Amino acid sequence: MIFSIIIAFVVGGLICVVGQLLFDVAKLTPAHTLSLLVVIGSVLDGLGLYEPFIDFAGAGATIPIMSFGNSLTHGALAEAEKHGLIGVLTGMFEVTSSGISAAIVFGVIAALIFKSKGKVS
Amino acid sequence: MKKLWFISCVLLLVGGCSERPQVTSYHVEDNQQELEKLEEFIADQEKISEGSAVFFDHELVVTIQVKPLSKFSKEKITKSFEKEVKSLFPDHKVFVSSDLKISWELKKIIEEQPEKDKVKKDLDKLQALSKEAT
Amino acid sequence: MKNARTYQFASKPSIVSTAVAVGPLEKQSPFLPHFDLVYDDERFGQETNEKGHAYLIEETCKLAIMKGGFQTTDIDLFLAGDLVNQMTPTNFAARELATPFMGMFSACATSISTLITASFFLETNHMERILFGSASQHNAIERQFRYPIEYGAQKPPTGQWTVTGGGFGVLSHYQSDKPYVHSATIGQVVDCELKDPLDMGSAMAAAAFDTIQFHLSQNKGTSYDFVMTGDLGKTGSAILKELIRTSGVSSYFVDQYRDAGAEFYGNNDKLLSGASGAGCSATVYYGPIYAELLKKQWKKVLLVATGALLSPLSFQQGESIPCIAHAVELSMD
Amino acid sequence: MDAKTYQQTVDQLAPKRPVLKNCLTAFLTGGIICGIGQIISFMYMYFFPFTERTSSNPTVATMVFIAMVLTGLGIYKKIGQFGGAGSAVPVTGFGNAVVSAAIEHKSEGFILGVGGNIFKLAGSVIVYGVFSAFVVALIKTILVQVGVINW
Repeated sequence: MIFSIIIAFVVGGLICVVGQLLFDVAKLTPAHTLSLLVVIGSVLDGLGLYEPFIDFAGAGATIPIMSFGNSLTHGALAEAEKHGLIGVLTGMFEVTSSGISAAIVFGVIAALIFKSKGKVS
Repeated sequence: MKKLWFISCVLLLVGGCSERPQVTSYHVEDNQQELEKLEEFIADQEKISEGSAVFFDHELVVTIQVKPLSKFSKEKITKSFEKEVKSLFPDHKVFVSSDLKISWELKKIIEEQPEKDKVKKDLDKLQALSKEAT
Repeated sequence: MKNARTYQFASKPSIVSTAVAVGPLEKQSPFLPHFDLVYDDERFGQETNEKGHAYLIEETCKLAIMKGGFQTTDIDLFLAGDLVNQMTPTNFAARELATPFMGMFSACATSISTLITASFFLETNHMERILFGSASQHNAIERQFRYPIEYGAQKPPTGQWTVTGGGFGVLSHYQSDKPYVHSATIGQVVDCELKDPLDMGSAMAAAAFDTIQFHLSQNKGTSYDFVMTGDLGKTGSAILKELIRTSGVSSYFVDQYRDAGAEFYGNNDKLLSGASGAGCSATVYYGPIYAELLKKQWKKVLLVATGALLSPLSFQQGESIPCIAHAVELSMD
Repeated sequence: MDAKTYQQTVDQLAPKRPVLKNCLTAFLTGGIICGIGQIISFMYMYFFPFTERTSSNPTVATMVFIAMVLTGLGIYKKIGQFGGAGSAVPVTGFGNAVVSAAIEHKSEGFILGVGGNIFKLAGSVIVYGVFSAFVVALIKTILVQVGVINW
């Protein structure tokens, strides 16, 4: 179990280093960087590589935003396998996406309780 | 210094995993011959660190833990393992899982060594759980 | 004629009173003793950041009017601006003040562009007292130009921190015991094709150099106690120094050069390159600098406020950052 | 002034982004976030009926919840300044983008402000996630039906 945590740490950390290089060297904005990573995630799943990657790295592969692309593609592919081409469209949100629904729910809750503060430490 | 400590830690963990797999098992009908046959087979697997098995009324439920560095091909390893176990026990309904949760639950059953009815119920629950989609 | 950019005011319009207000973070500024109003709430007790921004402008203006011994009805014109969309905080403050009003936008250079315009109005002798200045409120500006306040985007070392604060003054006819506007140079828009919105100091330094160079060429032989730019920050002021050194405009000048943005928060590394915003130059110029001039500590200073004339829209459409700098020479007899 | 020579002066004098240090802090921050995620997913497996596969959903939701609390308390932006991509790339960064936009636009009301702007920053991630998933799945499905590859 400790070994799994270490692998998640190292793999997750390395993905973030790629993101940092996209920020600092390629001078991309956060929105560009994250969109790019999501697209990479869905392409990797199309090649059948992302699921083995999750088997290997656990949270190191599911926590980075790339896994969004993976789960969307995975849902579309699973449905397409059953129902053919039309499944591509209907299956997209079948498997996912707790991240999106959680973000919406918690976003509205946060708007109810919190106010923004502009202070720096 | 910190790095050195980290590297040695990793080496230790990797080294610790290269031993032969540990096997626990339980046969409800107490057929020692079948048990040994399976335990020997699991012990010979190179990419597996742990295996558990329960025999029950011509049903065989096996869970395995793939070694961390082989986990990338976990699905393939599990599939080929399942095939081989099936050919070893052709008259059994074989179920194999490499999931950590399923493995924990199976070990609980092995530890408790419950009565026939309960084993049946527990094993059914286990298989249903593992079939849940993401 | 190109020389019309620089003008010497024969009537010597004087800044008869000023007032400066800041928010809570600005307490760490070395200029703190010269701030009239220091608020503990960055929203100034208002519901929204924008309302707080308007309140800040209104209160500072009222104080500037009061310190001069006037009433709001004595003000012939209110000339001001800020950085929020359509300058609503200033517009709303003007609604409360109920004076004749004209909004001006020169980004962070509004502090000086309003003073220059006010000086021209006074030169015509038609008006007697003009209220001028500018302000900014960190949260409102940050959201306008960048991200929501709580978004965890990393700022590079060239990033600057928008000041919560405002500085306003009343300009009137010459009074011998008050600092007066000796001359001014109106800036040209300079665009060196820089595109990084997190490094505005570098972009603005070119405009500051252009204006300073022109002003010095028209006022040869004048000696200044110092030249101070508004909000180039540590990055931009280093570049301006280098530009001046290599161009040889005045080697003497480099020692006498200061930047309000770089000095504003002292040596706090967390605020990266330093302060910026329309409130940065306004609070420093009309707070500490005005006070020292009044005490005759200094006799002649050149104040150059710089502004980056971009919007989030122009940045997203891939446009570079056009910049401007306006200069005013304040003197004390 | 010539834009090229000016750019050179800026490149010389403006402080560089400390890429190496940023990468290190991004690695640490991102690694710790993923490590915490792994621990949480173990907890879901241990105490609840979730398998390795199914535990990732409640884990992601929990991480977004943590991001909400940290964002609301004003802590996440400090982590962001330290960690850079390390706190932006994990799903907590997605949560931070959504939650910070929601809090910020509360002043315009819950429908036009919160509702209309909640995906102001994170929207592009969803848009291009869905669109690329569509394209990838479409290509793969067609390839399978033509018989070039198998599922």
